[in-house]
Amino acid sequence: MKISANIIDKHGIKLNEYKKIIKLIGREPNLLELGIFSAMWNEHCSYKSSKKYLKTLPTKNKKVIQGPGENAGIIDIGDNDAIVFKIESHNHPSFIEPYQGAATGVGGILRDIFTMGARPIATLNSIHFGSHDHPKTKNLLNGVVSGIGGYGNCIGIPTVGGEVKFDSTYNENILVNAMAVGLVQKDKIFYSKAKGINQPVIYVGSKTGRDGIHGASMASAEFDENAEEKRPTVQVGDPFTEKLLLEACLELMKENSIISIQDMGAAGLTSSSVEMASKGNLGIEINLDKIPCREEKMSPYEIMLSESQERMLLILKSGEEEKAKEIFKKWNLDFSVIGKTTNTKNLILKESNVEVANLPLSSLSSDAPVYNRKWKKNLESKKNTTNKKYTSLNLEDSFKTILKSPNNSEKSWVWEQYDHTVMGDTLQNPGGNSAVVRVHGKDKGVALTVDSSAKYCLANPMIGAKQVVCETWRNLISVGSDPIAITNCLNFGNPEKDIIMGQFVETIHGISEACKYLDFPVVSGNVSFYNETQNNPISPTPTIGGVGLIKNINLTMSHSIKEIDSNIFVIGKTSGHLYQSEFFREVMKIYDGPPPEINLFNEKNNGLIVQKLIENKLVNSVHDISSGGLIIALAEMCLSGQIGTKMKVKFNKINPYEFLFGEDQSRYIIEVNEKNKKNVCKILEKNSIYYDIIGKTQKEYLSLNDDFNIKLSDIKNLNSLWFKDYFKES
Amino acid sequence: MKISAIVTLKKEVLDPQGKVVNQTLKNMGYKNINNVRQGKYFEIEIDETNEKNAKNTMEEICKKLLANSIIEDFTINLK
Amino acid sequence: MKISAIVTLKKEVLDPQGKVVNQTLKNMGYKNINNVRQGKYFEIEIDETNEKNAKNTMEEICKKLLANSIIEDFTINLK
Amino acid sequence: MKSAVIVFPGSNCDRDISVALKKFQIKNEMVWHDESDLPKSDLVVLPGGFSYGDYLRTGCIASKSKIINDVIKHAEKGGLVLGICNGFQILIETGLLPGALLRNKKLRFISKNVYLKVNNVNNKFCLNYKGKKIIKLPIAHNEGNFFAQEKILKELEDSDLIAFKYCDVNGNTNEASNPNGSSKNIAGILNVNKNILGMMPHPERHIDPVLSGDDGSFMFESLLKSF
Ligand SMILES: Nc1ncnc2c1ncn2[C@@H]1O[C@H](COP(=O)(O)OP(=O)(O)O)[C@@H](O)[C@H]1O
Ligand SMILES: [Mg+2]
Repeated sequence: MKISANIIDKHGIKLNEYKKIIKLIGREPNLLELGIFSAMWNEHCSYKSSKKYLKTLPTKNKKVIQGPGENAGIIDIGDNDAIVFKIESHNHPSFIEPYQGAATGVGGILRDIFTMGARPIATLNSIHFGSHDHPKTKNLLNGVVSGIGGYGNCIGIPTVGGEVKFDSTYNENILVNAMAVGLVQKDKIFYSKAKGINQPVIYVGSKTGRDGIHGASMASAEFDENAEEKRPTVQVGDPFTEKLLLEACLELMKENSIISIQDMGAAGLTSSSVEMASKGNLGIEINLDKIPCREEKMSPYEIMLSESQERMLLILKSGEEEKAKEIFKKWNLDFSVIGKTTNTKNLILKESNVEVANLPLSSLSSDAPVYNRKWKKNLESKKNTTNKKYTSLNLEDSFKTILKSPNNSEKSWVWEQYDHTVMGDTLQNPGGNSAVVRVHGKDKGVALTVDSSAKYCLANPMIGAKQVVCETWRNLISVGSDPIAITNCLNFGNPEKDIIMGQFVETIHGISEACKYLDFPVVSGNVSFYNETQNNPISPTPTIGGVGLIKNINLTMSHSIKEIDSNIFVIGKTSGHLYQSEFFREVMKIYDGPPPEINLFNEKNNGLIVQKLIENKLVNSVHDISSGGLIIALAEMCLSGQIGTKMKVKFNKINPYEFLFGEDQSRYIIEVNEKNKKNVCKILEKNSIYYDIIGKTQKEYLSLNDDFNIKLSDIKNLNSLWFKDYFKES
Repeated sequence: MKISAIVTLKKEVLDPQGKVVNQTLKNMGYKNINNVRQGKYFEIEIDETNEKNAKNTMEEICKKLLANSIIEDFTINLK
Repeated sequence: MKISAIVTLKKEVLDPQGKVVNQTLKNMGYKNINNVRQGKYFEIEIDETNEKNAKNTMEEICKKLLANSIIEDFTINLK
Repeated sequence: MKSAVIVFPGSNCDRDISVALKKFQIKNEMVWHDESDLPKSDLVVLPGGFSYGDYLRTGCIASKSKIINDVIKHAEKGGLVLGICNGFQILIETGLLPGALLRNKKLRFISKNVYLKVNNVNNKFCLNYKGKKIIKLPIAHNEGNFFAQEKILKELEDSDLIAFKYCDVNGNTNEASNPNGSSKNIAGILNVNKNILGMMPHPERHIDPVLSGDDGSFMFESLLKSF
């Protein structure tokens, strides 16, 4: 079959890229080979637009065992324990089929974790939807949440945290980012790099079907009006099979049989075989007749590009096949020796003993295109100066408006659909600062969080990105952990546009700067471009997933206020930045202006001091201040502890609105009992930490001076109203 | 009038439930069963006397709500 | 031979899924829909040439596995 | 005391329950569903999870497993059987306990801590709940909505076979304190001989005060005490 321009275009390959293919292989590719190139060279697999910038991220320090480049990142948490984690997007499939899209997103990221030898111990997710009144939102929200739960609950891994946001920017492009975390013995980690010639290549898991062919290319194209027809079938997830695959793989890993292992994720058999062989600088030969297929007469093209779920590729030590086969048989999974490693440095595919493809592996990986795309600096977001007459509003009403807005509502409607206590080690449930999961059988734990702030990032990608990293850090500090490292999922529009590329470049700068300063390396991640429909890109949305270590779980801190008559401190300076705040957006409907600045010096100082106060048992409860400002953070503390607070504040430099709703960064609220007050003040002063004491805890009511006095039960009702209303439940 | 619809996964799409049922039937000794597919069934009571209208409504409902054409097909039956 | 079964909840058992579909349809503007019941559909490929045998097998399977007689009824159809 | 936990493909609370049994010094053995004989045990536990993915009907396919015959024999001889969550669903599908477990009324998976009223403390599972009328345990299920015909419900009540009922913090059992739509707020039931208990809440997840509660501990202590 002659490859026409139309076919090339349908594969998402540009003409100059096609020329490069011909140059690299010295001939025209056949259709199967073209399909393989299209899978490997698309944005999702090749990182051709982002590679240049991802390289600039800080990825190493003493605790990093494995940075980016493997299925997931790994950090050392002492005593031969290591934590494996990564975040990944499943945005496009979830928009088309919310339940299955989200479910298979969870399944995919879990495989990235257990393929490294780790038992998954937790998942988290960051999900973004369009405006709540957009006609598609309700169904998408419902589908995505039940899909995430459906997969995680069934496989029996607790979903311990996440975030849910609404913004019209996601009306036609929702975001579903899933993060998974696993625990592994440091000396029992498995990698994907092939080693040795003539070693058997094994396929295990589910059968290959005609589903999701070209999913990776879909993730690399924007939606257009005809998307409806072009849509390839979405895969259906089978969490039951994944559970069997997980147990079977971990069982085999106890033996000394595996040379290397890799899940079949995006671009299925193609990318897994190419990656394993090229990392090992070897060749690989696959006999397509040996692939377990779900349907009859599947073509080599379909087999190589299928994205059927719940499959793995292994390279075994030769001679170990029978032992391995027994294990997979016990778990009722397919097991097939499909080929071998070779010294050719080529990918060779055979069908009925005929060679149907033969490509140099380098042409698919190291020689894949890398672009230095044009980018444009983002404009400063101007301040709207005429619209500042907020002081004539009512404080209490403004607070209530924010409390019951979808973005600031309490999200138990979502996380009560996730089993968050299975495995018996969840110490802090969703709803707090970070989730805390105990290391099984030990006295230590890990703190986990995932954060984003698209509103800040749109206003200023560089500051916004820094802010998200810092918020992650703050969330980890607040539960008494030592923040160790992050993973990131970078969700953007079309990188071929200079504005979008500019957002991306500035975001990377922001993340880099914050991570370097906080010694908070990036160990894994994912980039999702082309989140745009008919030229409407989403706001730049970097999602950061963070992991911290709690050496002694008895020192875990929570955000629930513990006792009456203790003192409420605000650590960090409140100067009243209202642009991009929830108050401006929800109450004033002002959407312009810059996000709050980040001062990394203060960020680190404040965080380390809070950490020290927790360690020395000088605080009762801690919460970071983020979206919504001081009053929202304080209300959350009061609700969680069922104890109120009486704020007494003198206003000179700033007004009550700026005080309550300002979103100045690097701040925490801490609760200190009378007995520790002096000591805490002394420590703060000695370390030149800015702080205010804003009041004392009291029974039942949250109040400010004579301005308002609101019963906690009213706050609770308002705060939990929105989801109930939205889904018409009493 | 009563009208019903059956929504099934498209042939190419994995049917995890059907797979497990099939396996279980094999284990129970039914050796002559080769394939099982599971789907959803909906029965609707509609205030309508014209069959064609009822069918059209049902078709609309299937497209808009009951089935996702990306992974599912549907068939309609008058009772 | 292909043979299918429809398994539905008994009338006296509450069908919350059907209720939700019904409500959603009402919200979508379908005012003439009075009642929705949801059930399961199974399609089985069986190595059998005799219709009666196939039906009997299917009936057995429904009783033993596919339907729970405490809450569900079933009907069988040849394709 | 000796116990056996049956592991089905898709069980996922098997480790949790074995941790709990060990913590309370019960000698436990894990038994694969495909075995035909149970090891000698005083207690058999069917753990929570999604056996066979909960495909078809929850607990249904597991109830056809090889080992189940021996579990039934063990129960008929008066041996203790505890089914938690998916285990409860399996017990119902085997017919060892009456009724059916339907989808939660609101059609959503529910994972949260609930209050329970301990209705019957005169059985080997609940002895130590004596005097502790209201306890707190987590639930995590999609199909926990207990359904049975009026006649059976009446029998359960008259013979005092309802072990746990969902309630609020003050012990009120009503619609507001019913998380999943269960008839009579039923969260767990016993068989006539009170040697079989099926329950939706997870006692094995609350055995440690650093978690959000440890009301599950009493059940394991009760079991231990009765031997
Ligand atoms: N934004 C990012 N930051 C750091 N590492 C990244 C980022 N995006 C991708 N990576 C790394 O690039 C590699 C390839 O990622 P990906 O294609 O998502 O893997 P997979 O094939 O498992 O889906 C991984 O090691 C991943 O951690
Ligand atoms: Mg991978």
